[in-house]
Amino acid sequence: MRLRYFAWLRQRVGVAAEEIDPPPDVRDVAGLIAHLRARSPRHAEAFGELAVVKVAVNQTHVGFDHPVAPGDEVAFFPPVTGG
Amino acid sequence: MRLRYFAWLRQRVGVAAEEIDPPPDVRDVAGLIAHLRARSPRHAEAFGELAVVKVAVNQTHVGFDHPVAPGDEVAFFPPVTGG
Amino acid sequence: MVVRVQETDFDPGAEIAAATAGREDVGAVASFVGLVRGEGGGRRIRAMTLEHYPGMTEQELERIEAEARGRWPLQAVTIVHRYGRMVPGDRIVLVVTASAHRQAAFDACAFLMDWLKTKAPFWKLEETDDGAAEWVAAKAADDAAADRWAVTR
Amino acid sequence: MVVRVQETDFDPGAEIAAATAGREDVGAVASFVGLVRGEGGGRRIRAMTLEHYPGMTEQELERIEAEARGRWPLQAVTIVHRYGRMVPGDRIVLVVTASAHRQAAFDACAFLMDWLKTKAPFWKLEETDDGAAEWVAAKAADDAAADRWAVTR
Repeated sequence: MRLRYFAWLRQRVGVAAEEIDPPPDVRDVAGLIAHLRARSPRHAEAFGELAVVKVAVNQTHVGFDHPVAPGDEVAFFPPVTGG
Repeated sequence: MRLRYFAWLRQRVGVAAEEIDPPPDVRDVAGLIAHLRARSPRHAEAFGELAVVKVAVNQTHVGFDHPVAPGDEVAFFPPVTGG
Repeated sequence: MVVRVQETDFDPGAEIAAATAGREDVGAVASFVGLVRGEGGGRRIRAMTLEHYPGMTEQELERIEAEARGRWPLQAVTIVHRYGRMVPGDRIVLVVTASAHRQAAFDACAFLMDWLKTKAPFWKLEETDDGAAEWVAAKAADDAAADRWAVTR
Repeated sequence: MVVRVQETDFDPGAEIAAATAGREDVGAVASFVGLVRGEGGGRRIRAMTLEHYPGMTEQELERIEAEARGRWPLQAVTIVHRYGRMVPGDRIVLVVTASAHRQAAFDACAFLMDWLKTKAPFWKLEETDDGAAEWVAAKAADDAAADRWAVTR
């Protein structure tokens, strides 16, 4: 599973992307976030304020209840502030 | 008094502008139009459909009850269709 | 603030650039270009000629430009309107509005165009392919668009 | 139909001309240019950097462009959005919409800009004069503008 981070989420996690192989009980975005929080203090800090974390699975905006599977590209980012 | 005509009013009257010296009982636009209608068959035809005749006195849109005086520039034209 | 009534063509890119040149307080530039269409009311249009009322036109354009600046916080307004004979594809009119934020720029630009289409002293003579030339009648839809803004003059 | 996400600047005049080149059925071209302002939230802005999500951004821009074409009769739509570091006065984004009539061109242009400001995957990092760099938080006013159009995705 490929993870991508943007804006301050990227800065807090400390990398723009990483490949992970989550345990089989990680079935949706919420489960993935719980898994990531336990991964490192930086991840825990990045995912500290979930109200301002958005997610896209395979480049489509989804909710935290959306399923995730091996091979997915999962991106985390703040609310957009474009243009 | 200087009269100016635009668009099909100009074509019907046959001139773009003319200087006239109306009799003293011509006190407003309506009176001026009545005077012009009697001036020539072309004027009579031009002022045949008053619903589609607009008027400006000294380059300001006015109604038919607006006063006119010697020295005024009075313009007649159809509803605008610009741009 | 630029208001011009001219027979020659204009350059939208140059006018847009001029509206913001040397400024750092403009976040939004809205613009509109009106062009001659090759078709109108189901007929082929070969050309059109715009007649205007020299003197009054410029005065009215300056008045409505001031009205737009009174209604919205605008850093720049440009109105260029052509007269004379034009063929399909030719540019007729340009409005550029610059503001800190996009809503003011968009609204002012639409306001000015609605006004130009319905109140500016221009008259359009259309030449169709069969050689006929006809003065265009005013459109009720355009009047309704201008009436949105409750401009009473 | 043109959708581009690029680091380099663009030329609004050239894009407007390209949207109507060789056509006689376009009567109205609305356009919008967004620029970097030198001031934001009461602070001097020295520069800003736009980060985006390559791949997703283009896909989303193409989707909203198709949505605009489904809502309004448009002969041309151009969206150019820059990313990277820009300074006050720099152009950020361009939207051009061409239609037979002005209302469709204006509405589609405003719709696309509202969407770009609120839904396109771009993030803005502002550098202030004291050397601080801060990620800009999303604005409620922008969300309200986009919600006017009842775009649910």
